[in-house]
Amino acid sequence: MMSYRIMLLLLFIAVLLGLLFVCLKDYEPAYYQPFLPPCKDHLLGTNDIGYDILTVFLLSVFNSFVFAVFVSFATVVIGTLLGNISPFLGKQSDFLLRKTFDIIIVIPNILLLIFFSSLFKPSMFVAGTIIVLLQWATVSRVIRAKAISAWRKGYIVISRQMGASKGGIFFRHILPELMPVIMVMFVNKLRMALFAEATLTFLGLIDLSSFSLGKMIRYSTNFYYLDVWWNWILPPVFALICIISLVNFFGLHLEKVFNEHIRGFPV
Amino acid sequence: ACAENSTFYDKVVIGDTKGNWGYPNPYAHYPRGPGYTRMSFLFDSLLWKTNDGIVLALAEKWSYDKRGKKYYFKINDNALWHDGRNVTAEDVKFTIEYYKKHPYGWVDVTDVKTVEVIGENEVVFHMARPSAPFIPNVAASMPILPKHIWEHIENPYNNIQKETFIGSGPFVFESSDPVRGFYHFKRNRNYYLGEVIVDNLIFSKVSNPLIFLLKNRIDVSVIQPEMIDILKKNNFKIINSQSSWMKKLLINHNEPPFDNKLFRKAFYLCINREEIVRQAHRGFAEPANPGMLPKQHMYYCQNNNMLNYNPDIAKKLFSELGYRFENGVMLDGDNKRIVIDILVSDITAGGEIGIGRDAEILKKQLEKMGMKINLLHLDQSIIDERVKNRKFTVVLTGHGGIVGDPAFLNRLILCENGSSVNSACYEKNDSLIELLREQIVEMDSNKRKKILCQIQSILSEDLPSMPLYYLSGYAAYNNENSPAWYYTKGGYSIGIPLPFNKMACVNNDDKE
Amino acid sequence: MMIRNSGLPFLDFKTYGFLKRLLFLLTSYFVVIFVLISLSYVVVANLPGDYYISMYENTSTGFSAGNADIQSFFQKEIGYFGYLYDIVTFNWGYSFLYAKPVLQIIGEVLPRSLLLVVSAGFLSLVFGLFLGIETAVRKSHPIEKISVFFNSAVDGVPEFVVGLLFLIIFSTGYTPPSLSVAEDYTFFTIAGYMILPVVSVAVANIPGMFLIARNSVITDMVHPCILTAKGKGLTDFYIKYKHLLIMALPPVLSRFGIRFGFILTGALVVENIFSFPGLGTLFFEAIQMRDVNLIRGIFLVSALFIILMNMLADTVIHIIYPFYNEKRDINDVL
Amino acid sequence: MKKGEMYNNLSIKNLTIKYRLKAHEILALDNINLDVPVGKCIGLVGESGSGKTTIAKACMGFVSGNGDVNGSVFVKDTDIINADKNIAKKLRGETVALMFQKPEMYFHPNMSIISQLAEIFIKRRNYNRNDAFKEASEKLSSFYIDEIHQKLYPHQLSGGQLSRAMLCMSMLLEPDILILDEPTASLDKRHKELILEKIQKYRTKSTSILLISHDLEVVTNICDDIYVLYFGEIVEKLSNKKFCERPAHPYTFALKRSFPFEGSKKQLMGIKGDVFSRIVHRHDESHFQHVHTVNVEESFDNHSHIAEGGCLFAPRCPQKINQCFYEKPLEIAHPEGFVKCLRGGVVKSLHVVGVEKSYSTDFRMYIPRFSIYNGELYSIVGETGSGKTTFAKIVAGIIKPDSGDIFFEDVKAEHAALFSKHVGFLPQNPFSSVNPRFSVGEVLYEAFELKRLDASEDKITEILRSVKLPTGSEFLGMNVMQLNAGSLQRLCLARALIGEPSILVADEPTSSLDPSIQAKVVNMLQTLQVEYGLTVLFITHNITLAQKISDKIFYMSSGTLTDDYTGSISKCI
Ligand SMILES: Nc1ncnc2c1ncn2[C@@H]1O[C@H](COP(=O)(O)OP(=O)(O)OP(=O)(O)O)[C@@H](O)[C@H]1O
Ligand SMILES: Nc1ncnc2c1ncn2[C@@H]1O[C@H](COP(=O)(O)OP(=O)(O)OP(=O)(O)O)[C@@H](O)[C@H]1O
Ligand SMILES: [Mg+2]
Ligand SMILES: [Mg+2]
Repeated sequence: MMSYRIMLLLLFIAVLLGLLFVCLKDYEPAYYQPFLPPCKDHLLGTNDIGYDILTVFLLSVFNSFVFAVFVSFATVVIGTLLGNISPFLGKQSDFLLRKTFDIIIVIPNILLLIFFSSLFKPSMFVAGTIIVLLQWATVSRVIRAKAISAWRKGYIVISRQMGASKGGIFFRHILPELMPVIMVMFVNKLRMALFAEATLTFLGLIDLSSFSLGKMIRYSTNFYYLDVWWNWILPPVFALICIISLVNFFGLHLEKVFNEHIRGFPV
Repeated sequence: ACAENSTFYDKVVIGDTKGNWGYPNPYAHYPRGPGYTRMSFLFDSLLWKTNDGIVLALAEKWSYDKRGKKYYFKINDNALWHDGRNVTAEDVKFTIEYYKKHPYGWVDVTDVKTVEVIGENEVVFHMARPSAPFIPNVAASMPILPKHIWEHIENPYNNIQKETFIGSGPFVFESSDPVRGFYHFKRNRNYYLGEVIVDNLIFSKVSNPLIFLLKNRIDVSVIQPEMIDILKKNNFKIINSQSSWMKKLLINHNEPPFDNKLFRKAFYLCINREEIVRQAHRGFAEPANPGMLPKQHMYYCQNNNMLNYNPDIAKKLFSELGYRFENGVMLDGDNKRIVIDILVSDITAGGEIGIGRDAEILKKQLEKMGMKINLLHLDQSIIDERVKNRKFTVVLTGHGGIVGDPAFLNRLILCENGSSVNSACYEKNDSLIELLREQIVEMDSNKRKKILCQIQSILSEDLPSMPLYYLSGYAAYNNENSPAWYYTKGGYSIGIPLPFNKMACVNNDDKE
Repeated sequence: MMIRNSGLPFLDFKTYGFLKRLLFLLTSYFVVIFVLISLSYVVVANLPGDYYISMYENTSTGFSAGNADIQSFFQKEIGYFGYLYDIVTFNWGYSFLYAKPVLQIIGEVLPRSLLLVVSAGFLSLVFGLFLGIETAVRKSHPIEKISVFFNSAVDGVPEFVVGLLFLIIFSTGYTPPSLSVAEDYTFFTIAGYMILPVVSVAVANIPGMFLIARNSVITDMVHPCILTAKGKGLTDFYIKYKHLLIMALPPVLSRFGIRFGFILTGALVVENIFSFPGLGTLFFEAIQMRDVNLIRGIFLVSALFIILMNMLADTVIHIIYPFYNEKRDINDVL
Repeated sequence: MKKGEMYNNLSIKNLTIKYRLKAHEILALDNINLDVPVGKCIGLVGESGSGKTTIAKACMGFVSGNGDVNGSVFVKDTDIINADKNIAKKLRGETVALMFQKPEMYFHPNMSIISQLAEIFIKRRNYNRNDAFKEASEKLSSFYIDEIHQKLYPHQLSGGQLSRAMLCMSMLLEPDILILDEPTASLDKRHKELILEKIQKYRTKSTSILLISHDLEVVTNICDDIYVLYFGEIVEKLSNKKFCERPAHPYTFALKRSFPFEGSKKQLMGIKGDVFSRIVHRHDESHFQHVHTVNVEESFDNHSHIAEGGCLFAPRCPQKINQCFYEKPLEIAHPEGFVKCLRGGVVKSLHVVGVEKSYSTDFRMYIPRFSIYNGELYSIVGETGSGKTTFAKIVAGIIKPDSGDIFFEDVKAEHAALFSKHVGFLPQNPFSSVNPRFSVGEVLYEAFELKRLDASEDKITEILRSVKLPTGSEFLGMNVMQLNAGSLQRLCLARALIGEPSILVADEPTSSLDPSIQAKVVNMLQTLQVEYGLTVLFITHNITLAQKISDKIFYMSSGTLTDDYTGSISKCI
């Protein structure tokens, strides 16, 4: 858990620095001579277009992280809403909804994204929206299953028997019960969004005009043959791995906290 | 007979990052340089282009009348199809007729009226009109088809039966798997032009040519300029082409404000081509001439009107046009900010997707002037379609084919049948149209050069499209394991800037 | 109910229930497939550009545009119902790009992709389950801690990153082979070429499966029935790989079904890195060149494949435990 | 093993199990010693949470992952707790088998019932699949589970079916030691009998059974010896006979009283107070670790401590004395077992020997022997004029008997003060037993004064509250005649309870009251009996009422007292 804290701190610092850059400096970094090796002025050297890699890196971390938070938040909100709707609307709509999950889940996301991006290279925002549209179903599916098993619990049956309204039960009992799952889903989707952004940008499926880790990796790997591994290719790769691990550990931590009182002791 | 002193290569592997270029017959290859190249190893044309200029191929002798109305070719008696039959004049006649019936994307035979067979191995082409580019673009490009095979083929498109790969070229088709980017050709033992010194020629898809070259998995490949040093250190031979590929801004001339010549000029002056070359290509490119033709081109004319980056003049011009600059924001007469949408395609040399830094820099340069630039990255096909339907303001795009016969200027400027999708469709300057029509039928190369000089200066004045930079190709090959590949001056066929000229594999010393 | 009592005396009602649920599942899959077919039609029909433009127009060759002959050859539109009919009759059209029927070309490429996806998928499933069970029962053993830490750290790291790291590692010594250079297919050449892509995809997916499996096993491990099993005097191995497994498997499998789409996605990307001539490479090309039939074909095949995997997972779940989905039914809640 | 001692199939020695929790530990078992001899059926009873299941599991060698175990459990001379894992594995199922308490949880949810049985044959007996299933099917059928249900999954079976299947499973390999944890909990009467028969039959010369049940009827039906578990400690071991007749320990006694034996019509009353668990913890770092109990109402932060070494049952015990809180009771052995009680078991609140009283009207009453144990409620019914009130008055010390002795808690009552200390008297007619000029307060003050106690406000409030009367000064100032009959009787009750007498003698306290008030007063009596351990001698004509509330009913007939009135009640009352 120690390493987890340290990583959390690092991410925090990186995002903060990114924010600082966004606020203070011109959003677009200045041009220097391309492919400068690391030196005093450019701690990580410069890239093919002459940007300071450190600046680009911090901006990328910031952008990717913000993107991931946006996507995961939207996914979880939509997923939670739709995942909870069936107990209110009835059997037919539940059936429809479940079929919708099934369909969305089996659609090969990447293929559809390739379709979309062949119509237009989507900006990060649009790509995020598409990801949300393709991903809410998995959240909904889990949330729905949990919600339904929550609705079956004894105390809710009794509440209903005592005449509580569905809405009231939802806010008093179901939502708090789902909260841990929602949090865990949020963390999962955060990771998924980071993953998706990096992968899609790497494939060149997202508009490359804003900074992101995927873009950095994509550009840098074009120059794999140069001596840029250590200062250009690996920083974003490791940053990505670190952020994802961090998110995982955070999720693990959450799960542990939430599950402690639920889980029994091993026999 | 001289095979002893020339080296013989058992297997030469040509690496390629894209891989699939279609099947190697005229109707199934991709109508791009590498596709044509693969086909060209199997199919010979009447003539061919090497660094010695136009050389003989299937034609043993050729001549034409000065007015450009008639061409005479004598077919090489020794020329055989891969299946052992003789190549005859009938085949040539058949080929032209077949291409007329089923147009072949690479070669435009509409200028040929008829083909007359005058002897067993002699043909005369009767032209509908004189055509300056006939020799390089048709005679030295057109793969001759074996009549006995193709006459039975109703629909040539997508026909990939094994016999459609039978040609008369230095190599015989063995197998191909475009999905894997894999093509395997075998030596033609009975090649009429001399000994083929490569036994197995293989085109193969590789993810990173550098590593594969260094590991000797492939013997030759097109490379990125930065790889040169590493490869040189490892005793690879590096070759490069002249500027052969152009990135440019395509303008919609129907759309204000770009319908105004002065505006275009001012706009062009805002663009620092040097910086684009320096930052986006690290110097491995050449700033383009507003007259379109690169310096090395045979018909290039020195031009003083280079329209180099000059924001001050640009500002002055803009002010004359009624634009104002306030706090670094460029406003038009109605006090509205100038907003320009640029469609961006990341296409780069060889039709591949590049890294696409140009747009980034361009945007920055233009925004420095106070315009607002919206970049719209789009798939190439969509850009093509939008350009075709003239649904754009400015497009950042590029194309090759600028080393060949300057006939391409017509396709890139005029808007008529046969124009490229990259055409500027600029038909507002009648004298330009006139000159273009003239240059293409002018058979005298000195006179033609004069016309082209005029054309180039008009182009730098009118700026129908805005050339940004030229790219050159680089390739590396293993000196020991592969023949000496070379970039053909002016490109082979219609100007393909690739090092894979099939004549590099033919030892034609013993012909003399 | 009627059938159970009268119509089909040869079916005992457990089998009957099983068949009924299976039938339901199949019909719902049928609906899914139908929607996907329609989707593929609509999306592809609205793709801007077409094969003719991509192939012949953006060239500097001066090909006469507007040649009705070629255009009409390449721009056949069959309409929605024609399309449906063709799909159902397995006449999936013709790939202009590869000059072969779509099904044939997919048939050539699919085995390679399948080998990649399925072997990576099953590797991750089996490894994940095995590791999950073994570590879950060894709570607070150092191995457990290390594997949980490591797997949590790398879970969700994109395949392409794993692939890239492999490339770095191996480009110094052993060259990542490209399947294209091979002239022949033998078991060893294929295995040699497959190994890095497969390992990349598998490595990227094992942690996820591991964590899911472990989570599931940990919850199930405290289920009282495990105590019963011990009380019967059964061996640890049997308890782990029968009782624990069949309890942990249904949720794990249903997650696997969902994840399979991701594995496929990852495989496409890895194909890209390793120049692996699989469905992904084919699809990119098809999209770029607007080879409409091939696009549809690949889309449908991958979707069908995902469906098939889901179906397989569901069926296995049904066989293991016929009432898995029943417990998630909404009927009691309404 | 000494000669002559019976061979024990199962023998628990000094077993202590603690469950570790986050902040504290739960002491589930504290130094348990328990033997299950060959051929015997041993019962284990105790309240919920007393640790029965923990013992049962420990006998299989199972201790929860968070449990710390000390001591040993010998299964046929092998210490299954400390033995090698493989040896323990061999013993399970084959030598010792456990029927788990909640079958619906302990079956594998994803396997059909029959396959869960058959796999035992396959894995332990190397049967082939078909034989195993056939055999399992036969066995299940013999436990009244038909073939259709055998193939179902646990969630499709009813509780009773599952518990039968679980029982069948535990008997499958015919282990020598069978531990049954609530085997009959969810069975109907018919199946219960059938199953009990099966269990009875299972017990042979070589096998022995440890039966855990809340169903005392079942325990008394089939067990030879019974252990009583309280809070992880065995407080009493006794034979079946003694259990039926008169258990010694107040806990056993109370437990028994709480159980609805067949034929009993008495209203059920639980044991006073509640247990939650026995926890070991320290409040902060500076504190010593200590053991104490926590009640349901109490939180872990706010709980009552019992002094180290006191009797665990003391806080709930009706007959506790100060000593109980600090002295650990030792085993007091008797031929049929032992009891752990400082007072040697339930004390006799009242013991009457040879009391004789004659009136000039030819009425003669002679009671050779009569005793009431602490906390019991006895009723005396009988014809009018048979001498009930006389007896009551003698006990209350109002009338002096001609001869004979009266003992209160084994102390001979020689002077009046002892009577008034030990006995509260509730007369028949409330109206005539209070001074009509008195106010409520005055009635109570008088009683306090008489008993030589300080009548503080608190005490009066408390006493009024215990009989559920208002406590305001308004009420205290009310004239007693303004009260209704029920309130007045309760006031009388309160008056009788002043000074905490151990026996309440109630002479037809309800006869002059309407049914509703009568019910309330009677309920109150019972509550007091449970809460304060009040021993009650209840005199009434209403036999139905007596049956509802009494532990025992005596019949008075012309001066003689017989207890055979209860002939129709089951043998164990
Ligand atoms: N794993 C555990 N962790 C913590 N406390 C436990 C655990 N198992 C049992 N306990 C506690 O130990 C005590 C004894 O439990 P046990 O299950 O043996 O009771 P029991 O006598 O069988 O009760 P019942 O009659 O209700 O079955 C209880 O206070 C219970 O809360
Ligand atoms: N989910 C189910 N699926 C199929 N059969 C079921 C299901 N639940 C119960 N049954 C069957 O229905 C019958 C009645 O079950 P139920 O649980 O109502 O019995 P019960 O009267 O409560 O019995 P018990 O006293 O044993 O608890 C049983 O035969 C049982 O096998
Ligand atoms: Mg229990
Ligand atoms: Mg029931």
